[in-house]
Amino acid sequence: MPNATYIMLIVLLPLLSFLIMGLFGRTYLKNTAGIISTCLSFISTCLAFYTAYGYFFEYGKINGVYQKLIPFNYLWLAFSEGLSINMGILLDPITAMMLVVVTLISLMVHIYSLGYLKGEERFPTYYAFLGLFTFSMLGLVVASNIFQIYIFWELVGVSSFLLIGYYYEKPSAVAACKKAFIVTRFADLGFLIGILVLSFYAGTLDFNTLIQRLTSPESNELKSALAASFLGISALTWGMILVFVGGAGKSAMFPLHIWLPDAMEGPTPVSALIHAATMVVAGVFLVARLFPIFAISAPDALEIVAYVGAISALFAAIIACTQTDIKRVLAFSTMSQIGFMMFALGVSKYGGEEGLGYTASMFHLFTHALFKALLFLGAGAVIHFVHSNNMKDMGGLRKQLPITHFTFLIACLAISGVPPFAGFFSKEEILLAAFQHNQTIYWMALITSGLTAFYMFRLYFSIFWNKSYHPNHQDEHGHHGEGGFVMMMPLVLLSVGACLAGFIPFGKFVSSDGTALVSEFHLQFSIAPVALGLTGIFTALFLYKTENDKPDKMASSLRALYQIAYHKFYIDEIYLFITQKILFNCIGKPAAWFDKNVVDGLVNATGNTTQVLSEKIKKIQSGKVQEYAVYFLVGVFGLAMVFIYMWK
Amino acid sequence: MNEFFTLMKPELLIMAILFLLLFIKISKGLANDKLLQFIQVLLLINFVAGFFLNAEGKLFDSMYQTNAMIVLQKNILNLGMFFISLLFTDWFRKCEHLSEFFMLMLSALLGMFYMMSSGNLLMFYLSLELATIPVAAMSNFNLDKKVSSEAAIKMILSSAFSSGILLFGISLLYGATGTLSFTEMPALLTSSPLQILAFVCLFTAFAFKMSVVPFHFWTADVYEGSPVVVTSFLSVISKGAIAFVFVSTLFKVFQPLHDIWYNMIMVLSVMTMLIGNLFALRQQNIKRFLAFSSIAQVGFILVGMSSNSTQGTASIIYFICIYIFSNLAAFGVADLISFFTGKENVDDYKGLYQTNPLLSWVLALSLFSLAGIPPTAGFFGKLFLLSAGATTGNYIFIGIAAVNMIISLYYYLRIIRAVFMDKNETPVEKISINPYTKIGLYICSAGIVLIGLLSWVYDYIESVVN
Amino acid sequence: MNLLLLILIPLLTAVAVFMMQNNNQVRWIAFFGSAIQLILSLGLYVVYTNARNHGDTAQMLFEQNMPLFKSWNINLHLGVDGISVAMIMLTAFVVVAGVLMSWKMEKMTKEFYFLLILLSMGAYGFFISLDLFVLFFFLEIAVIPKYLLIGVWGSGKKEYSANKLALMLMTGSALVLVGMFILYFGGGKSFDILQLAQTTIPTWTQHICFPLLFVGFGVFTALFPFHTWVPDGHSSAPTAGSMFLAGISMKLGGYGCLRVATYLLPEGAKEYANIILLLSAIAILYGAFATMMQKDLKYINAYSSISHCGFVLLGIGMLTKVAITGAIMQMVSHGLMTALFFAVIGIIYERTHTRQVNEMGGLLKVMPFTITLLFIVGLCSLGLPGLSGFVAEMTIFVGSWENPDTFHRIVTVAGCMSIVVTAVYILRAIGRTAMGPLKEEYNNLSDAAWPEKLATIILLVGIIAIGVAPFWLNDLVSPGAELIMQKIQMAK
Amino acid sequence: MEPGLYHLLFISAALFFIGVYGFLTRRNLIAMLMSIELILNSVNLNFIAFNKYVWADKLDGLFFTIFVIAIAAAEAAVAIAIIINLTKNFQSIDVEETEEMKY
Repeated sequence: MPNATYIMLIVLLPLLSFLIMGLFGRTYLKNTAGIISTCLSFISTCLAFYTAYGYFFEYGKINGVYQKLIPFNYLWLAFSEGLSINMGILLDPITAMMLVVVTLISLMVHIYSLGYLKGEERFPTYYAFLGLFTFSMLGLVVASNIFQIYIFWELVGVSSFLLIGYYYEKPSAVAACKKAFIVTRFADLGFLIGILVLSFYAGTLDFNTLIQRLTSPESNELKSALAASFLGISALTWGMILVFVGGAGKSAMFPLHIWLPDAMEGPTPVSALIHAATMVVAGVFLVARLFPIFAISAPDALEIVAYVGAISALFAAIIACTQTDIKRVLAFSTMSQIGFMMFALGVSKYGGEEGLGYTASMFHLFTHALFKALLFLGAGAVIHFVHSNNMKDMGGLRKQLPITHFTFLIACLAISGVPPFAGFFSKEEILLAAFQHNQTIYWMALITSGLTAFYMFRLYFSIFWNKSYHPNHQDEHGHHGEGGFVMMMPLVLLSVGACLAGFIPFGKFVSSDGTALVSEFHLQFSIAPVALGLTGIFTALFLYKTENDKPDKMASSLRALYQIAYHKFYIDEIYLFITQKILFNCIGKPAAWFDKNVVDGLVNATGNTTQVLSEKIKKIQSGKVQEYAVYFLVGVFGLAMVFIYMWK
Repeated sequence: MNEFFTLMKPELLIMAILFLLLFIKISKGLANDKLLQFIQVLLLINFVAGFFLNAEGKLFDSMYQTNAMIVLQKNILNLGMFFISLLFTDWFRKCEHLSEFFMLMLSALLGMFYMMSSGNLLMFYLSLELATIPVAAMSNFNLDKKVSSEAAIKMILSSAFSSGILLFGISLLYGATGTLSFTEMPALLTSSPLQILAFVCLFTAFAFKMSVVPFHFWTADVYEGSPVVVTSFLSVISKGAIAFVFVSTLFKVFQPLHDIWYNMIMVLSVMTMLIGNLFALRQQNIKRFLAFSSIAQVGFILVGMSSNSTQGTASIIYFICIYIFSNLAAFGVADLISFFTGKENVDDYKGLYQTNPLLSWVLALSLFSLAGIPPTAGFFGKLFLLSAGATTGNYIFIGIAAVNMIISLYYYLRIIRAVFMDKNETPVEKISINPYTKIGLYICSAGIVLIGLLSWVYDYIESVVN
Repeated sequence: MNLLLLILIPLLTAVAVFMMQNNNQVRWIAFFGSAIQLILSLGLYVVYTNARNHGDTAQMLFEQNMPLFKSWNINLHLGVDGISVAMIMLTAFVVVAGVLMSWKMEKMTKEFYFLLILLSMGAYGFFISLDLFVLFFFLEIAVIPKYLLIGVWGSGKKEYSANKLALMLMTGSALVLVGMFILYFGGGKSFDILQLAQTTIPTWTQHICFPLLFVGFGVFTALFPFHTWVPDGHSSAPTAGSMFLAGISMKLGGYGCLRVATYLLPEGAKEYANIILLLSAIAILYGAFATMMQKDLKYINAYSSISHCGFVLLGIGMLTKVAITGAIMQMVSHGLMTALFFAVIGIIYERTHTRQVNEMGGLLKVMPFTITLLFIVGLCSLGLPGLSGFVAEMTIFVGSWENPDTFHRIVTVAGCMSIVVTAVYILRAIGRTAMGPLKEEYNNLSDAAWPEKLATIILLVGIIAIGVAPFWLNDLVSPGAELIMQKIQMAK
Repeated sequence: MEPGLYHLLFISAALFFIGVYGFLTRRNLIAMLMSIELILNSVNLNFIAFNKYVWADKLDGLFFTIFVIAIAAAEAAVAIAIIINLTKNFQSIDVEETEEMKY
């Protein structure tokens, strides 16, 4: 059996790091913060590896099926008989995999940041936030309860917010962190309502029970969930779609992706950790977690997942070709790759060979985490060196940054799907799954993978080749080389991962139903994507290897398309219009006006009316004693008349 | 003969004091200081003596009657008198004709006592006049002030007019029933038109004395013009006495006409509260302000009166008792300020707290009590009145009363605001309060806080009424 | 445990404060008094849970019944159940924090603390009394000190705000008064809540009484459209005043709506539940949208209080056990949160002398402690897990969703939507205040002083205690909610 | 024709209203006082008439009349004293002089 304490320690050590840094960091641990946090992270990583090893090779498998184990479960908040939020640990293949990924990347980022952020004033705070993020992300992956996932989902969101806003004095960073938070929050609204819908019909929030109740065809819960419908779609499908909305928001799927490029305002290691490797795949993880329900009971919802994924993948790839900020290129690439994972899930079925897409998606998630983190950290090294995010300020850096250059190249090859790097294997499986189940998506994916290779190498060549590097103007002092051991070690480690991860027989460990899935390698099938990838690479080589005006010419010849893509299809503007014009001007302002003038006005009017009335009637107190007598008489006779004649 | 002394003890005590004062006056006279101390002691003795040797019974062929409740009421008024003698020490010391003033005041009180004990309309009329006419003379006591004379003339003319109407009513009632005795009356009442007319005339006389709208017009002018002592005497002692009589007369003598007077009281109560409040909203002169506020208070008393139950009676007595404390405290403060600085406007009270914290707190307490804000006793008083009124099930009526409580709160808060919040370049200067007044203010404040919280006070009153 | 202590200690503290001559003595006495009260209330929690764990199943514990006004059948009937214990703890936390936050109050210190403590006495009394009359007594005690606190120590258009607050709250209590009388005469001449709960109150009485009581208490809880005292009142009040106002007084209303209106008049509650839901949904969204347009930090928090208190009423109106539990938790949570928010605003205002978010910026740099708290409280307000707001709101949502019909669904979704709007305005406010470039003139601002730190940490402890471990609060209040629900289910 | 109850009542009613009219219209304070005397006298007439024609066996009415006369005198005495003070200070006995306090 798994050791619950160890798993809890995996989760809680980063929290400990957060608490120590948050409470004492600023005053007592100014210099040692990074080391302490890194150590804690290291322990956590070791435990994660230990746990994953134990799960996959020792106790996880019973009768050839990987079990969903619950080594720990604590009643956190009981709503009613069935409904309760439990804080628990659910250990299954994807959890084990994610534990490794998250702790590993987190450790890398911890180490890398020691160099990258050296000398920062808020160094401990940074590590505190990293700890918080790691804690929340780990909590998310071990969640045994859909509400638990939601809780950590939100925590992940807030740590992302804090880290994006790390450079809080930069207005753009402030705007970006707010945007990230609000957009994902909006998506979480869907998630929340989805949870409510599911919990209402299933009568539980526990994953295992939930999945069991909503997938077995004879269960009453499933029947009622399918019977109830809204706008012609069953309640269950609604629920799953809404949950997916949450996932799409966090994973930056179209059209909720707008926060991701802006999120690059955060420190680059953070982008590597959160906005490339871990947090943004939370959506994929969520869909995978609920995959049986999607696949068995709500195929319509799964189809939506597939199309959203595919569209996002293509859409992001097109935009990525035009961006000039390296981190933004990487951000769109991330979005595109997550699109891959999404639609891989979307085209998958449950169980056996049919579940290839599921395995492929998780596989890609795994490999992507490695090479995308590598890319970001490499980009970080570059940015650290040139103090700019813009490709135009770079070029010819291969001499100055040899290790970075080499690892970056590996990562680019991996993401482009060139064999035998990691990306090749996972992408291959995804394409195969798509090919088997949905041709439309397959073709979209194929184009995307070609574009991926192109824009990645556009990036690569622009940074490391193209023009020769001129150490520019003022920051002569900035020539501190590649950033030393702490920054290079993660790059090297990750590049090793990016090279070798593809050879892991992933299907043996992770599959939709827990049984081993042996994926065959189809040579004839992989010709097309690899060829496309190579075409992309060579196009980039042709265009960007040396400094020339070919790219500009191409841009001008495809002017309209280029402009649209460059402006990210104007999605941001649409959002801006909706929020600024509609939300603020059409709802917010009228509400505030209404409150100030109508509601408050009524209250004041009551007061004023009384005052005015009081002023109006003051004349009757005329000060004339004879008039008083008149009123007196009127009173007497009035009363007499009324009571003698009327009020009997 | 023994019975005579025990039953009529309160009146006899007052008369004794009266004669003592007369004797002192005609013999040699005393300096104001000494005289005042003497009077204060006498009034204290008078109040304390009220608790001993009481009896129930009737005298003079039921012309005079007394029981525990009436004794209690008289004691409450005695207490009020004692407070007046304490609180207005400064004014009294300066008063040129102190003993005359007290003689007038005490004879008015004597009239009220007889009024409370009267068992016959003739007796009632006589005592009513005895309770009214001296007050008119007292109103004129600021002899050199025109407003004082104006107040007095308004008072005497209005009350004479009202007693004319009263007498007219009594005569009709006599014609219709053939009796003037309270004990014989109820059996003879049949609510024929003549009796209703007669009753209305009688009713309005009470209403006039209690300043119920629309018979209230004299109140504000008289209160404003008279010396503060007279105003407080009028608004507290006189109003209390007439309320006591009104309740027992309505509940006992005119019980057969309950349907009629219930409706009358309801209508008049609503009008009284509304008009009183609406007028009070705008007042600048603190005395006039208190006059209108006391009119509004009368509206609440009427709510309690509409209950037609012993609980109603008890809550009215309770309320009046509290009202004496709170209103006298307010008038005491107003008098101090007006006596030392001549300022009577609400605006002059701005920034009072900066210079006179004690006065401010006392004023605030009394105003909160008048507004019915806990933990002051006024809260309980008002709530029991409303509660008694609610026994009839007329909740709309109670609702209107509740709304009026809010309006009244608004103007009480206006004073509070002036005292505590508003800034003033030239606030009222620091007033040195003489010990007697101080004691009076302290007692009043303590009463305001404690009467409500010490629930046995109400229970005692209730037990006496039963 | 003798519940009278809960009233007597503040009373004695208030008297002692009034007797003191020196400002320093005043502060310390007020602090000690409120600290003792805090310890007492925590002790109450321990004793209470202990008694429950030992199988004491009485509806109310530590009951005390002393006749007060015999002929009216008014008794000083005290007793607590889980709901009251929770509210008492809330009060104790906020009071201590409020006392500490006013440490630097130099203007009429004695009077200030006197009123503050008096106010807290009203709240304590309100929460422990089981007699409607006594309850009403304490309810009103808690109003007038606020008027003075705002009017004398406030800022801005304080007189207007104070007046509005006092009059609107008094209007509310006048409605309560009338409702109370109808209940009294309709329910066998008793003000006793437990007795009234036993008697069958005629349907028509319930139908008349319920709106009176609910709206009456609702005014305190910023029931739409009777909420306009909230923004003005809160923004004009001194820091401790705002903390009390939002943290405690608004909860008086919620508690009254629940304990008096809903519990005693279940038929009425059922009759009007939909209207309540509609109004509270409007309050939630409308409050949130109105908040978006505010520029003054206090106004932001005040309007957001309208929105958050809408959740309380929403939870009550849903008439399910979970939702009612959530409503109570929301009361506690919002009480702590908003008090902390006002405390933080107070700290900032004291240093920058402005509350306009546009005039600030980058304050994180100079006041890290305070602004960190601002972040935490803002995140709590927008319902971040791990802080109290999340737990309460989620409980309400889950409870609300138990009603299967479309109307309830729409209302619930409307309520849920506010979490996005909340995020928008909170982040706007925080972004403008804490982040961005720091202005020249704020370069030398100091961070919070020790009393302020202590105050905020006390509140923060409460927030986190609920957020991280909500089960204890849930266990505490849900039996009470259960009882209320039983009444509702029994009603036609 | 022997004058009966109704004749007397009619006269007294007339007297009453004359008195009221006088009170309401006279500008002279003394005249107003006199009007009040008229009212009181009408009441006296009432009492006597009732006593004689309706309740001849009881003497209450007659006694009442005597007391009313006495009280009226007392009232007039105080009223005139006040008026004298007013005249002394302000040289006027016009009721319109007493309209300072209002509203």
